[in-house]
Amino acid sequence: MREIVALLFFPGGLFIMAAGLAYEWVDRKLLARMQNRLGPRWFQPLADTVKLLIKEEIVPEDVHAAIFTLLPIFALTGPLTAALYIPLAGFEPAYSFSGDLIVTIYLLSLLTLCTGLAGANTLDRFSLVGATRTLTQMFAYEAPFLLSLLGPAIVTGSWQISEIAAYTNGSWLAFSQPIGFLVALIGLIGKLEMPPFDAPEAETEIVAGALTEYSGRGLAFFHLGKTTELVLGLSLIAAFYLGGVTTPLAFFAKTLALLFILVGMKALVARLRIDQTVGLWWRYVAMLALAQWLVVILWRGVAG
Amino acid sequence: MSTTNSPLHQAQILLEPWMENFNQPEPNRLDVVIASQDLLSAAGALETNHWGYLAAITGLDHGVEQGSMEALYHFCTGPVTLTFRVSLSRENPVVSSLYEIIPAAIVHERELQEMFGILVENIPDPSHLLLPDDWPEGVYPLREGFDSAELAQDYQPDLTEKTDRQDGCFVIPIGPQHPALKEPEHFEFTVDGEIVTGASVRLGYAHRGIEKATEQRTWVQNLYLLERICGICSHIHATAYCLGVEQLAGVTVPPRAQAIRELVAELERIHSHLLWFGVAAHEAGFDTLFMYSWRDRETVMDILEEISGNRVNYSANVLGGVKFDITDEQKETIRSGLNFLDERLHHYMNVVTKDTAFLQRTRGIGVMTREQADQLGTLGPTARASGVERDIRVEAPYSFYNDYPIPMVVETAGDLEARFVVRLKELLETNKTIRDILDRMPEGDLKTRMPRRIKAGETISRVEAPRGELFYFIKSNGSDKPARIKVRAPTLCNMASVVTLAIGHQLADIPVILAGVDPCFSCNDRAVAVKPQNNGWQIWSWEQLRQHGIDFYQNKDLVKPE
Amino acid sequence: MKIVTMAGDVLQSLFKRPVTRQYPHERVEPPERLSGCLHWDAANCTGCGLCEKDCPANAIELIVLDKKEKRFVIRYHLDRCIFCGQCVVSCPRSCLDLSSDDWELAALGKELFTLEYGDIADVEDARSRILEADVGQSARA
Amino acid sequence: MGIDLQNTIMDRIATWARINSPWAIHFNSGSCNGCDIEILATLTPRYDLERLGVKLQGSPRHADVLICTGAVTRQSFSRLQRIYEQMPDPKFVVAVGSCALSGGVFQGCYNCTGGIANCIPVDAYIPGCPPRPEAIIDGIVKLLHSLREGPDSTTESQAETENRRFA
Repeated sequence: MREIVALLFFPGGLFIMAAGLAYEWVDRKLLARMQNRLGPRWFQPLADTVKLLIKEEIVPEDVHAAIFTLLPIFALTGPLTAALYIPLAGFEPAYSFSGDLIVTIYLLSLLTLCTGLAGANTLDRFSLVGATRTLTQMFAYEAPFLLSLLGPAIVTGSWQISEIAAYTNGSWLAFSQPIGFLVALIGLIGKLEMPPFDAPEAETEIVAGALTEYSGRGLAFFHLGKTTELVLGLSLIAAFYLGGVTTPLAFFAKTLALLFILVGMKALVARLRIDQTVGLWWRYVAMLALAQWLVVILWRGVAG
Repeated sequence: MSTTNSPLHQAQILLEPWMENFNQPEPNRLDVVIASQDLLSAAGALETNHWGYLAAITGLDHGVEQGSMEALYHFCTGPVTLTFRVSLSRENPVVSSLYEIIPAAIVHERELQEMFGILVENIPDPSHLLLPDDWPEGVYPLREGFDSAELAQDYQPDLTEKTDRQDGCFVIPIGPQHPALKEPEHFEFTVDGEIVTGASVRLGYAHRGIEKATEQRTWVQNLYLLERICGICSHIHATAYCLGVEQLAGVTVPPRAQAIRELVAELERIHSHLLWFGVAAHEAGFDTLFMYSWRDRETVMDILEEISGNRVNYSANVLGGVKFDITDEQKETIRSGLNFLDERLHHYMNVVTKDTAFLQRTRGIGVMTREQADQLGTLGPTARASGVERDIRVEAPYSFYNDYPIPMVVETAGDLEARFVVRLKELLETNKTIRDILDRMPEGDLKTRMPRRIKAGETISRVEAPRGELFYFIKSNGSDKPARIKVRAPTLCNMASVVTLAIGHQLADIPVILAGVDPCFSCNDRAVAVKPQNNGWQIWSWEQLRQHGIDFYQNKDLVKPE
Repeated sequence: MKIVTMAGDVLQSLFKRPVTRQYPHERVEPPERLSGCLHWDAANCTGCGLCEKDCPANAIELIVLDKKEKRFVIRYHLDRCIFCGQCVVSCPRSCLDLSSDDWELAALGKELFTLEYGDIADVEDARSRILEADVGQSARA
Repeated sequence: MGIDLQNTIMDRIATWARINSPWAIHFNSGSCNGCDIEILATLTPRYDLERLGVKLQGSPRHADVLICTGAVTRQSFSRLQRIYEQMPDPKFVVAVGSCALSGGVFQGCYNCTGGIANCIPVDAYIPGCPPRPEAIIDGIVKLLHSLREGPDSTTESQAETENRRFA
């Protein structure tokens, strides 16, 4: 019984999707307000999703139809599964085992991988360029993002999310490991392909990137996957760096504060070209993350 | 007069060996009759002495009875226009291409060729510039006797999918429907990874056939037809037309009407530049800037709607004057709007010159040197950002620009940043001029009587549209309908630079470079469409492209052999 | 060199009311000179036909039923009209006006875009004449 | 009975979602740009169509509403049809501006085929040259309204306006 609830309602399934839609609304509304606009109504993301689900789904010619249909499902499965291992809304993770941090990080990458494959599967030229860019960007942000999440793990001495969360509860690692925190935050923007790192789906260059050919249900799944991942990412960073998310209040306050920063970046910074993105990640951010990592290891060596 | 005469006098001396005949229909114009075999040498003489630039080529069909056609090559410098008149037989019209001497001539020549059936020898790319791909052979829309109804009858749209994939190259199509283009044009960029190695343009999606249509409508009706060549610079098209027609009719427009015309033209410039500013920011992926600049643009849209009743096609002009007056109350509204805009413009100037992330997308991108700008025949702010001093409002003040002068704004860097800066600075100057007009607006009538039939004659009207020089050639044969109206919009001349600049850049830079010249395809095609002439680069052929790629970049890696 | 030059704007907007006008729930009076749907005042019309002649988009058809009795019908094609106001300028008796409050003209069908102004009986008359002319034409064809 | 009820509820939800999330795509078939900038203006802060759920999409595959301007030049005729075909069902077409309705000022030009309706089926017409952004919103609202109520209701209210003009 507990399993069914965990899988279908909380924290997996319904809850995380609803939270995703709610956070998407906050995201869009905040952005609109920052641009001096009114912005969407509260049910907008829900209406968008429902509409996409009931719309005709066109499978273009010349694509592998099975892959085309299955990829969106895999893309959504990744984040939904990851939701089971991440502390959400003030509750302990539903499942936990030693090393689940690594599994979660891989699960979170599934969406990006599927997007890339989806783009490569269609013969549309915008999709192909989008897929190339998506995967290029993934190689750029994935390493620093991983390093930044490992910082707290090293301090804790565990690879288990619940243990790390318990250790960081109350202690704000954002102050002791500021670089790691920043890298994690920027990494999340890259992961979600949000502006300014939205070159993979830059509308003015390549229409909608890898997902140009998707319509209806497939698009809805990718969309849901992304919003879900937004909540998971925010929650993970809040748990690791902002002193834990053990109460619902702390969870919402901290994740929304992080979202505010994300939206601020979105509103204030112009899009980077893909070469600039990659350059930035490897030349600066990865180096910084490594430096932070070394500091943490040395400090542990000296102290412990 | 001496300033006007000396360049023309100079030209007369230069052209002495080939000149068969000449006359000076207006003080600032010189018509020179040149035999078609001498065309190249005569144009070469001008070019080697750096006399002016080729502004347009107009075709004229004198009809079956006379059995002759004429090609008019208009060269401009400062306020004067020099026209080569080349007579051709109607049965076998042939001229040689000026491409070797003036690369920018190719668009004009291709237009001449497809619209009149004048064979241009040695033209590098003889394909259609504006007309659809499935246009019937041997039908030339601007020749006399062309019947559009006949054409429409047996028109069957060609619905087969056209594949534009090149062997061995990866081609990114942009357009005709693409988020980066609000207008339908088709670009193809060949990319190697993210680097653009080749580019081509297909114009003509917005070609409507306006130039032909002008010949079937009355002088009054044409005013509105021409105003709708372009929705962004509508007023300036109508003004250019009015100035020309009034010149032909020998009518003087009351000073207050002229002041109002200039006022609306400058307000339109604000609207156009702010619009461009927002769109360019959007192309660069800076949506917040887009939203704010369009929010501020609403200020000027409100002003225009209040004074004219329309937000976009203001219909401010009538032949012989303007439709509406500016009340004192409206003057106040305009002043307060300008104060707000001044403040915002300074802020935007700060953003485009200081914002690091934005500068990464603009500084040093799409650099066009002075020489390139000159050679490619660019006009308007695009040319001025590269240090080419070309602004009709200053060089050849028309209407009321003598009384309310405006300074020329020139930048030298030639990159995208300079194009932003030039336009914003121009707006600050524009605001000053508008205030000047409001302060010293003359009293008087709003219009004079215009005859319904216009005296026979030819005239040229040049004005500075927001995007550069707009060129009108108007010919009347004394009836209530024009005999020929030729429109050359600035974008036609500027498109060439996009294709050239694109090569070697990142794919991501293309939309911004494209936006950087502020292309207006409706002008282009429409205008082009409007008349036979103007449009643009339908394309550079691959040969041309390669040639330019090699010339300008000298980097063989970037230009793939076919 | 700054990273966030727009920060001031963005923060201000967050705490201000957005500039958005919530049309259609919130309406702002359109300007007095707005060019909307064409209105015709039959009383002064002399049937000179200048409006029809000068219209650049063939939006106005003046049907003269009886010039002496001043029986005119104006058939106005809203879908062709470009709201330029040339007819208003051309009309020597100022019978025409582009209304400033009749501008929400969108419709789901095109048939609503042909408006006929005039006395109801005259309109009927004009319609039947046009119908006859059409029948006559097709009969000849 | 149960199935009927279920169907009604599903229909209601579907209609609700459709009305509240009309993603749009914009195609210029050879207009003067006037309408196009006004369409773009409806997305900017003053009018902000996002409050009605409208989002401008770049790919026809993502769109529900095709907002179309221009007199359909011969060169863009087949492109327009192809874009329409690429859109998934259900789809709607809004023609904006006099040219899109009838050819407007370009009637009789040799390269114009005259009006969107000659090329693809149109669901709503917005006259104007160009229509004000408010008028464009008005047209979109009327289209959405007709989705909720069925087409008849809107026609009735239109007929009333009509009578007013007659009087």
